[in-house]
Amino acid sequence: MSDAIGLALINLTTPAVLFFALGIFAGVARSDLSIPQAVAKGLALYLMLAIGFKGGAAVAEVGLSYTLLLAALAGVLLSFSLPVVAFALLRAFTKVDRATAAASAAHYGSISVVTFVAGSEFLTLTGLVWSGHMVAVLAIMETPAILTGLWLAGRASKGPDPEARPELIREVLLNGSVVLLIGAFLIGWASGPSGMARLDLFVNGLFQGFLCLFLLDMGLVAARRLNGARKLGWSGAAFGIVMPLIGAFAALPLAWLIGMTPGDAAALMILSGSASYIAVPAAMRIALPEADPSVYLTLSLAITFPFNLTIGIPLYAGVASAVLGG
Amino acid sequence: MSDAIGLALINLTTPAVLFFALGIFAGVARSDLSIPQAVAKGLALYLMLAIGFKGGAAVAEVGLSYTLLLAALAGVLLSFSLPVVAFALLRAFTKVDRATAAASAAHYGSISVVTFVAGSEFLTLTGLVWSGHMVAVLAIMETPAILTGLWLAGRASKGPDPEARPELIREVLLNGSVVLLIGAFLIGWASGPSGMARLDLFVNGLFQGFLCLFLLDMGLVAARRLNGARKLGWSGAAFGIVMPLIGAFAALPLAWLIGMTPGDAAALMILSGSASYIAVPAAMRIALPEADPSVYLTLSLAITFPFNLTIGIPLYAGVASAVLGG
Amino acid sequence: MSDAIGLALINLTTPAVLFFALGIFAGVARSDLSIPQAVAKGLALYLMLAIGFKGGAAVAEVGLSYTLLLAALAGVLLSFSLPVVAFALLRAFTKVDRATAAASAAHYGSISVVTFVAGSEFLTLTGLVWSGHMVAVLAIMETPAILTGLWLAGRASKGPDPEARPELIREVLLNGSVVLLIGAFLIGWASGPSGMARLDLFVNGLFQGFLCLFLLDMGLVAARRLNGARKLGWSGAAFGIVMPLIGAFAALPLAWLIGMTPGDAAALMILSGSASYIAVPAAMRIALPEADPSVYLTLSLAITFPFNLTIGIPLYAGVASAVLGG
Amino acid sequence: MPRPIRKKIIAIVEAAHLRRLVDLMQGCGAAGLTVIDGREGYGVTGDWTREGVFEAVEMKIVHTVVNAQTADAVFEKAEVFFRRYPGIIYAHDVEVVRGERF
Amino acid sequence: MPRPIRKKIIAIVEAAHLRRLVDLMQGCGAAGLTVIDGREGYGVTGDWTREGVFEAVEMKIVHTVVNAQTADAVFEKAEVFFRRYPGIIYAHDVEVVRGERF
Amino acid sequence: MPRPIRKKIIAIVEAAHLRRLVDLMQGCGAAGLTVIDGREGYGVTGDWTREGVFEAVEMKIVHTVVNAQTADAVFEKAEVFFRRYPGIIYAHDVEVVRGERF
Ligand SMILES: Nc1ncnc2c1ncn2[C@@H]1O[C@H](COP(=O)(O)O)[C@@H](O)[C@H]1O
Ligand SMILES: Nc1ncnc2c1ncn2[C@@H]1O[C@H](COP(=O)(O)O)[C@@H](O)[C@H]1O
Ligand SMILES: Nc1ncnc2c1ncn2[C@@H]1O[C@H](COP(=O)(O)O)[C@@H](O)[C@H]1O
Ligand code: NA
Ligand code: NA
Ligand code: NA
Repeated sequence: MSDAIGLALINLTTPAVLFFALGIFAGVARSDLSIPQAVAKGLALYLMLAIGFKGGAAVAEVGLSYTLLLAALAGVLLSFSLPVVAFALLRAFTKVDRATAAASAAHYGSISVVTFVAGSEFLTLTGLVWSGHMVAVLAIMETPAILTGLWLAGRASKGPDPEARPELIREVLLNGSVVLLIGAFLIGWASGPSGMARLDLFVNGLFQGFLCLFLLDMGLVAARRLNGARKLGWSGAAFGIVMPLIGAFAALPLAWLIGMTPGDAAALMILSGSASYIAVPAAMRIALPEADPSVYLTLSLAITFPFNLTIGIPLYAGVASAVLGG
Repeated sequence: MSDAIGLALINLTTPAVLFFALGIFAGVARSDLSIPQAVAKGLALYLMLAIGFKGGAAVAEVGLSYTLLLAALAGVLLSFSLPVVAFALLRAFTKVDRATAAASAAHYGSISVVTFVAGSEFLTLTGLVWSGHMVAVLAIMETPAILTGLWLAGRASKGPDPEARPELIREVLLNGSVVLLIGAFLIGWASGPSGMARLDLFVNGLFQGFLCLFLLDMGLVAARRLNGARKLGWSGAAFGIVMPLIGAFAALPLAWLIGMTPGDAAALMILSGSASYIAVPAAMRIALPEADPSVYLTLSLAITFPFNLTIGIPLYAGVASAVLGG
Repeated sequence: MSDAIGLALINLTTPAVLFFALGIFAGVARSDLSIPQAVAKGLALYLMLAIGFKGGAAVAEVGLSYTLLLAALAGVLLSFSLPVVAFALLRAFTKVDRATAAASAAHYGSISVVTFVAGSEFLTLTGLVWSGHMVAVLAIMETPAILTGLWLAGRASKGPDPEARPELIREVLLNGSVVLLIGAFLIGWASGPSGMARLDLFVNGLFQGFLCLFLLDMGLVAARRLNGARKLGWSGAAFGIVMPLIGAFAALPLAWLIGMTPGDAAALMILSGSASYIAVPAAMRIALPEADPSVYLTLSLAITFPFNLTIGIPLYAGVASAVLGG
Repeated sequence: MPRPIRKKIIAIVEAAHLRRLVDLMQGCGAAGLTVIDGREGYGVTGDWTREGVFEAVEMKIVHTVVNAQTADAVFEKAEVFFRRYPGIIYAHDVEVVRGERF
Repeated sequence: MPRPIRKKIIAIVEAAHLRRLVDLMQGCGAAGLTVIDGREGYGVTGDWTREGVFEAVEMKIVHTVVNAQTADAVFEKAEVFFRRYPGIIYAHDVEVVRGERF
Repeated sequence: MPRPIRKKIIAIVEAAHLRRLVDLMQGCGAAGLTVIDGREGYGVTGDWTREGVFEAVEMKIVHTVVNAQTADAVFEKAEVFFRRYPGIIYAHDVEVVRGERF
């Protein structure tokens, strides 16, 4: 117990989390602090490139085992199925319409790269070792949830515009963040230790700094989204906290079943508990324009992300190492 | 004497100052060299984050003493009072109207972050130790001058638009650069040496490089502002050089009075001698639209900043260590 | 022979080349991966600043010899004369009109900074030492080709708009990339080893990483330009591969004549074989609006650049060290 | 000398649906078209601003100068389009040179 | 079929005063509004360009399509506004669809 | 109260030729002018988009509100300009306040 609190405190005083808090403060206080969009996108590209490359380089060092396959299967299963749970909860306990509920549900099956990035830094900080191949799992989990979301929506609404279909398919298969993550992973793998030697400073030395700057921006954006929270009501806000817990704890038995290490299990819990805010919203705008983006963006950015960043990550790590660490 | 010239020469051959000169050259020669605005803003955010964090981390290491309080008091006093001097000089010796004189005066009470950044690098280079808490003083000095400026203007002009008041107050209290500087300072303090260990490469290793790139942009911008110098006339241009000297040398007795180290005294002189070019212009556009921005931006960016960067900084450092170094 | 293949393979598995390939893939597959223009420009500025500074710092260390003069003369000669060859080939074997042929030809006399950057990294990787002053040669070679291109065009078309002349002259003499390269070179030289010590992490530690990100963007842009390749036809595409070979191999005897080291000879071959895609297109848009930009941009960006990056660089390096390596 | 009159059509559309609107206009015969980035705004479906990494809800401004016949075709199809997607479309007359271009 | 006619109002305003102009328009009943970044320009108070870190003197372009009544209200208030602040405001008729939106 | 009528001229021009077009307009007496960045587009000379490091083929949107006389002068010169360079120019009437400014 006190251990868990210790972990949580360590997490809360990392510069990255504190810069997120600073962003939230500045946004809520309506300071004119702002980060140009091009810079925010550049930082996001950097984080994806770096985490992908590092994952691949780690795989190049320890080799790939069949555990990646099992982990990927678990990830895909979670990504496909969690939206069903999320949809049921949203329809049962909140007043959001079917299309919006389906779109929101898809976010919770998918993952958030930055949550994973922050989480993996936390794991490393606390000595929990995770495998590089979890980065591939991260990329693989991004999009299955979109299909479930569309299926949930399609049973009622008019469904996606047929003319939007080619674009939608491209969005699902060739989403920029998936392409960059997988690409950087493969490059890290292919170029191995010698590649890592040349990019070490870039992908490791700078990582914390760029993450701080990016989280400052996330805080600013999340704060502006908080206005949308009123529309959600208490039940909606509660969903944004309960659903990541469900996602994370649904991952635990799977992780145990396939014999994951505590570190990998914690990583899978973090992925499963996180909610997308890049790939899925983009696909949902294309496919389900009826769904209200202020609902799903507020849920994902302004409620679930801060929850995971501050409480979720240390909690999942603590549980994973308590349950599987023995 | 030869020592001072030696210092000045060291300063003039640092890459940062040379890149500023390159920017001035490219701008004056009307080269198409240019730095995207988003990149310039990103660099400014980086510099503020880094200097704030480093200051806080330094405080975490050596502890906070009551000297911060005294330094802050001195800073606030200077920020409040220097605009009165500046205003009187501008009205006496130049032809600028009252509103423009008041707005310009406010710039000279406030501070320039980049001047401080360049100055602090110079101090470190020449072995003059300055305290991390001077970063807090920097942030505290940003805005008092705005109030004096408004008071000076208000006695004559119609004064700020009442509908602009809420925005103006926010600008004064929650100006982006103040929030980021203070926030990063507190984060550096809170996360201490372990935080510093993780961000070291980012806030220290890259600092010089990003500063060079930023100063290149400052040079380009300043060069374009030089056109505005004709409007100022000789007396106006002279003001842009005399006023920083007055500001810096007004800080010296205060520094002596409160027993500052030579390094801190030099830092206070640099702050006091520098003129704002982000926070104050923004506030002045809101509060005093009658004031001519081409006057105060030219003064601050194209005259005072280059003067301080090349001559002022080594001069103040030399004087502080000669007078207080004994 | 097997050595050359070995070199080529080393080149093809460097992260930088692989990220370029990733960009090409994402672009061709029409992924929505994209890099904000401001970030791309910021990266280009960084690469020019860093390569210029490193070159100057190297010169500061080993001193400048008359060989720079000879190398510069060779470079200027190549830059002036290669467009004549290119123009003749384009007019003889493709159907592009005179203005477009002249504009394209100018690109091949000039140089590509990123090709040089990637090439110099490759040389360093394979142990071929090149002199810092080749960076000055790079900058000097940028613009003579523009004059030849205009002369080739002027004999037929109406020639540049007289009102565009001042702008054109500025573009030739004060082109942003030339100013930054030469400026950073001089700064690196002036600030010497002590300057290098302070910027080391920035210009060396980060170099590979920023180059990867930039090449990812180059890949995306090149892929979109590939559409234009159809317009070129087979003969046009072949020109894009034959011409760099001609350029590179024209540099070899000159390099031998002036007694260059194998490393410097390889660098000169890379320069001579590369085609401009920043300075020259900008000048050509101003001077020859009749020339079709989709022809010269496709040639330079989508054919010659990828060829040089993957095959040309190791080939030139292999040949230079075989022929001159003693 | 009176200049020829054409129609300028302006549409404001979400980035996520831009590609389709451009195709629609090109399909109706628009010989040229220019897109501009929006910065911020509000409408009946709420407000938005350019920020962060998520672009899909930002608005783009599409404008095309066309002849009357193309304008009618665009309007007809766009009405259906904007029944489903957020945004607006409107038009007005403009005087042009080189009227045969449009 | 003739399309309903509304007024499009365009204002060019300094970034420093944008927020207030938007509030003014919204206060007059504008149901929607879009802001665009300017790049550079000049006017009676001098010239400007987007550069460096200082944004307050950059210009933003605000545009809103409204009915005639709202247009009059906006113009009345904006005239006072632009007497003090740099920038211009002007309007013209446009044909719209879904006229009830404006 | 009827508002004074002026002409708004809009030109779309390549970044490489922007400076000259602005000078041309200023030379004709335009008292103010605003430039906006384009994002993407197509026309008879092909398509373009803002990307990479090469800016010269991007389009800028220039707009200026002027009196009728200045408008004629601009059109006359611009017609020659756009015969050589890619882009378009067109105009329409607008209602303004402070009519003496233009
Ligand atoms: N009347 C209007 N005038 C200008 N822009 C509008 C107007 N109505 C809507 N918009 C723009 O179109 C976007 C979507 O509109 P809406 O479908 O009303 O939410 C808004 O966020 C505005 O940027
Ligand atoms: N006649 C005009 N046409 C287009 N834009 C203008 C005009 N007059 C002023 N502007 C824009 O509004 C800004 C401020 O105008 P001013 O108040 O005249 O200095 C200028 O810098 C231009 O960007
Ligand atoms: N009819 C049009 N409507 C709107 N923009 C156009 C039109 N024609 C051309 N443009 C813009 O002007 C650029 C150059 O046009 P063009 O000279 O036709 O290639 C195009 O790429 C478009 O951005
Ligand atoms: Na999830
Ligand atoms: Na000061
Ligand atoms: Na060449």
